Amino acid sequence: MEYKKHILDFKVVQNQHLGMNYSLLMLKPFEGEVPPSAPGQFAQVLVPNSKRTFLRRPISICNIDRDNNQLWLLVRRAGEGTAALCDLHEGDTLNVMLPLGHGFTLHRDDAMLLVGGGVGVAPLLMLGKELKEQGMQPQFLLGARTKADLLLLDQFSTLGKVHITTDDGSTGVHGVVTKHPVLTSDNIAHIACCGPMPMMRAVAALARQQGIDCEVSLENLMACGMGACLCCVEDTADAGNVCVCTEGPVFNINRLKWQI
Amino acid sequence: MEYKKHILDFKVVQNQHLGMNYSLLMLKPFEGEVPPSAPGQFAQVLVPNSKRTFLRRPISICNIDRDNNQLWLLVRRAGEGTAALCDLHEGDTLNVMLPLGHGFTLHRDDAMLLVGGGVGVAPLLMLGKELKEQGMQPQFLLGARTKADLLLLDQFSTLGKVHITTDDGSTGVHGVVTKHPVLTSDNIAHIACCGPMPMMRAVAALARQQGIDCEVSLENLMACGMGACLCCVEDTADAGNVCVCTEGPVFNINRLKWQI
Amino acid sequence: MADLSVQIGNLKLKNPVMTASGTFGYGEEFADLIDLNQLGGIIVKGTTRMPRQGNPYPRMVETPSGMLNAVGLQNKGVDHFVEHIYLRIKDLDTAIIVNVSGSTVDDYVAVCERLNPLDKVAAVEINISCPNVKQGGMTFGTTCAGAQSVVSACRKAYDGTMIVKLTPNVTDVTEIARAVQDAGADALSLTNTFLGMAIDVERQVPCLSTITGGLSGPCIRPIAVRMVWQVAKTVNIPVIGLGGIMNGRDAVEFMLAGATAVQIGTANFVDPQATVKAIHYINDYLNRHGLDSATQLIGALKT
Amino acid sequence: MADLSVQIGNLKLKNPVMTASGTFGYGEEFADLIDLNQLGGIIVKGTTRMPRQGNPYPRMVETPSGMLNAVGLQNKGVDHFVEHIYLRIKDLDTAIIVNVSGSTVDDYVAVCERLNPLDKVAAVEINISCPNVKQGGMTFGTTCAGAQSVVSACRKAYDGTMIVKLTPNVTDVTEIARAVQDAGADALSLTNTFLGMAIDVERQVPCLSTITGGLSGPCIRPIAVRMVWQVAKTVNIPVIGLGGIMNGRDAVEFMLAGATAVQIGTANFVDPQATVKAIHYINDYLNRHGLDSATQLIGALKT
Repeated sequence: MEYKKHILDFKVVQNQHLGMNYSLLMLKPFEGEVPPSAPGQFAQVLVPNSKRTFLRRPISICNIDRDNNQLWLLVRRAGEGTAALCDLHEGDTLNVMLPLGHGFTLHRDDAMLLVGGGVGVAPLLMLGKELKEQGMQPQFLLGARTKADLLLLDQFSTLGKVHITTDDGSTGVHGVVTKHPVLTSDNIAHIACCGPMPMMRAVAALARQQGIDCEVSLENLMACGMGACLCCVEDTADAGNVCVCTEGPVFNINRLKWQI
Repeated sequence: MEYKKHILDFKVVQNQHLGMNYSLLMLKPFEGEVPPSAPGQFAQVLVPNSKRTFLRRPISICNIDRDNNQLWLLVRRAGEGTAALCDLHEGDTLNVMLPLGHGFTLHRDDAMLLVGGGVGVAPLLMLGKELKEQGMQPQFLLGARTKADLLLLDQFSTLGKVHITTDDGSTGVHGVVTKHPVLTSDNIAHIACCGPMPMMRAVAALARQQGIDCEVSLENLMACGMGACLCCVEDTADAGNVCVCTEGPVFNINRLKWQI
Repeated sequence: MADLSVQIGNLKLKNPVMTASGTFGYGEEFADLIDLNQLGGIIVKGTTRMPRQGNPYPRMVETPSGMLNAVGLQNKGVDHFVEHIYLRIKDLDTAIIVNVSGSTVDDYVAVCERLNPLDKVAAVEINISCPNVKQGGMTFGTTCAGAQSVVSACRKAYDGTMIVKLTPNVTDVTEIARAVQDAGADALSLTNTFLGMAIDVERQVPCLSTITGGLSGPCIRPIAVRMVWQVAKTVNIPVIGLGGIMNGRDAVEFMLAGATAVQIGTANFVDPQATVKAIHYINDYLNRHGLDSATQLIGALKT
Repeated sequence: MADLSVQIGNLKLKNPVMTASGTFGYGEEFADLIDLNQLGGIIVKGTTRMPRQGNPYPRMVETPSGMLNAVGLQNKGVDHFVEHIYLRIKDLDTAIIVNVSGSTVDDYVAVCERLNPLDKVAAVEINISCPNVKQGGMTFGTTCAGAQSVVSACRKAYDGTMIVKLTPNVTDVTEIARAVQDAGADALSLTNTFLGMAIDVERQVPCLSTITGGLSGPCIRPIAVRMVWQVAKTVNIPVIGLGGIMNGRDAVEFMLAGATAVQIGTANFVDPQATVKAIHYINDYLNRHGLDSATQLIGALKT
């Protein structure tokens, strides 16, 4: 199903700072409803308040709160553009284009594990919510550097069982996500993964080894976000260079030419 | 007397919106005192929150409130840079270089008329305050389009007699400032003028005709504000092209080659 | 409502605003967001004789008020265009112009020949200025002889309106412009991107897989405006201005400098509705200045 | 503390960061804000044989991430420099380099001869690339023959380190660079500004009194980095990189591309302390990367 793209002005209803480096932006359109979107799709955000940011910034859709007509975007303070987004004030206006790209496959069984790391947990919240609403029982495996870096844990806990790893062992299993036994347990048939590239590669490698179906969400640098500039290409086994912004950002690992 | 230039970060203590198009920014340095400055000198402000503003913006010093260690800048919403300044929030940080240029001559008599229009009234507040503190009795002639466009009237009223003209006659004398009889009254020996170019030219023409000593504050487009780029030049009778940022912004009209 | 139409050779555009090649796909990508029929023209992606995979990732880096790209003419080739894409877009009520690229003169000619019979292709734009291919492209566009060799050959192969897209990476763009006019071009478009480079200083590697790429965006607009102004004074054929046009004001700037029409490129990545907004701006501008035709803007700069 | 010194011909700079001509006056304007003795060098304003009033106002317009200027070499002439300014700045503990401009070869030679005996002038920078004068300037810098005519003549007139400043407004900057090296230059600096233009669309007039001017600022940095990279691979003499350097990161970018030293220009208008901040950044960068000399950055790009 293809959702229509929209460009809308949103008002910053709340900017919830999560630790030093993350902001959860809760946005409400000035007019109309937040456009229908699928889990794993993303938005292109025009940064209004940064001197040195020219292009839009692609940000995963974290959640659409239909009760309050809000779009949630989780932003990590990485460069100047995202830092400016993290510094937005309540009441500020943000121009957002959405929804873009193709999201995660919704499997109609209870054997789905959603694996996220860092800011990559964002689209998994929407995916988990959707699965739960459709009667499935998703599980989550969330990795972070420390306990303090685990994001949206309260939200995830309402959606299904949450497994945790931390690099420093401050909570959950000590180590990276691939150390967690849930990844290799018998009842996991599908993995949806979003996080830093080393994590996604490690998860993909394990999935391939175990014969588990696995999708990952790529973050290739992009300009337009809508298939026009052909900058964000990923080399695929079946079609050569394809745009991550339109064919992805979510890819089944079988399409990728990753050396894993 | 030459004051040392400083570059300092200031905190926006208050952004007082004056009508739709003006903001009075009250700024406090994060460290130390507002540097000593003379009436008519200006500041170069780095606009932190505008996508399309590259250079600093020169803004007249409106007032230095020593009791509260505050620098006041009056900003008119003209282009994108000044609009961004008008939209600053309290608590925001502003990088300001000051003081720059040469200000108005302080005449030690009571025959000084300070003529201002629009945002050009800004430096006249500091000049009037300085004159009053030194025991003089300055008079003010302030012009505006309408009554609502008269800025800082309460402040000026505490410093001396205020004469007013408005283009629409909503208060004071109906018409431009040169229509006001005070300009040609016997007891005016010196004029300090700052406002839109047509106003300054008209005042300069009248002053020359009446043989009144007159200084005007120029607003030539500038890049550096400190005599390095040589962009803001004004052609002078005595020295050819000189930098408005260092030799001015205040010039005696006798130096200018204006056809008046 | 002012008359927005302008004339490029035999081609009448309903308004001066087109999309630049390689920044607007085949238009379809933007159909959710704007009415494509409102555009003066769509210049579709650089099309080559054979399919091309383009350059490896990374192909893009943001720069101050602009971006570098090194796409390298990724496209499915002219046959795919004719057999599939053309059929999908040919009934749009806007001028469909195909950007033609190649590595050899024969390549250009082959693409022109394949496009020549197509009724609904309003014009071709011969791209002798792509900085991101190893052979051909910009190397044709930096000498008068190279430019003429491509343009003369294409002139024989294509009967309709032929626009030639010039590179700014030259000492004297008027010299190339004159040579291209003499070789039979109906119009010129300029500028293509500027050859640039950026480095990831922490990793000490180039930001692009190809080391250098093409710089576009408002950063280079002042240079592009200057070149359009110089060329428009030199040649007798229409000039189409592009290079960092972000909005209607910028479009008018190019027209005042001498452009008959404009192309909006990189701006489509920042604001996919930039083209239609620019058209509205031009209409408002004409009304505000008491003008009744967009043609009155062409070269109207007072110097 | 890493060793920041670099060598330009016979001239040793204490660090690679200099100020670009025409953006830093004679240094005195900045003395309240930075310690001038910390700089690698100060390249003073373009100096001509006779005093020049420069071009009429307006001379400047802000552009996206940059600015156009048309100052036109306003200066009081070489005699005034030697008799007044030199005496005030000669005892600074930094390399004082004089930018030499002219309309004819004789003009350049006359200035070089006047500067040749001055002990405390560390080098001259021959400016064959100013876009804002009607005669000479850039017209010398856009052909190999023109560039060589000036550089050969200056070489005979000046015994010390001679840097030649190149224009980017050429098809192949490596060709000019090679010619200038062959004519006896000890080092090259590039790039000067790009010829550009901007229009006040409401008034329909050029923003500059001279219609066109020189574009500088971070907008053009990707083009300048590319040219430095090309030239550094081509010549055997040191290259000094400039063009839109705003901070230490940008300075390192130019050095990785092949520059031995850098000049900071337009950034001085935005942050008058940009030079000293860049020096600190380079020192920190070297420490962070486990390097002990700034010379290890020169051309260290991994391709």
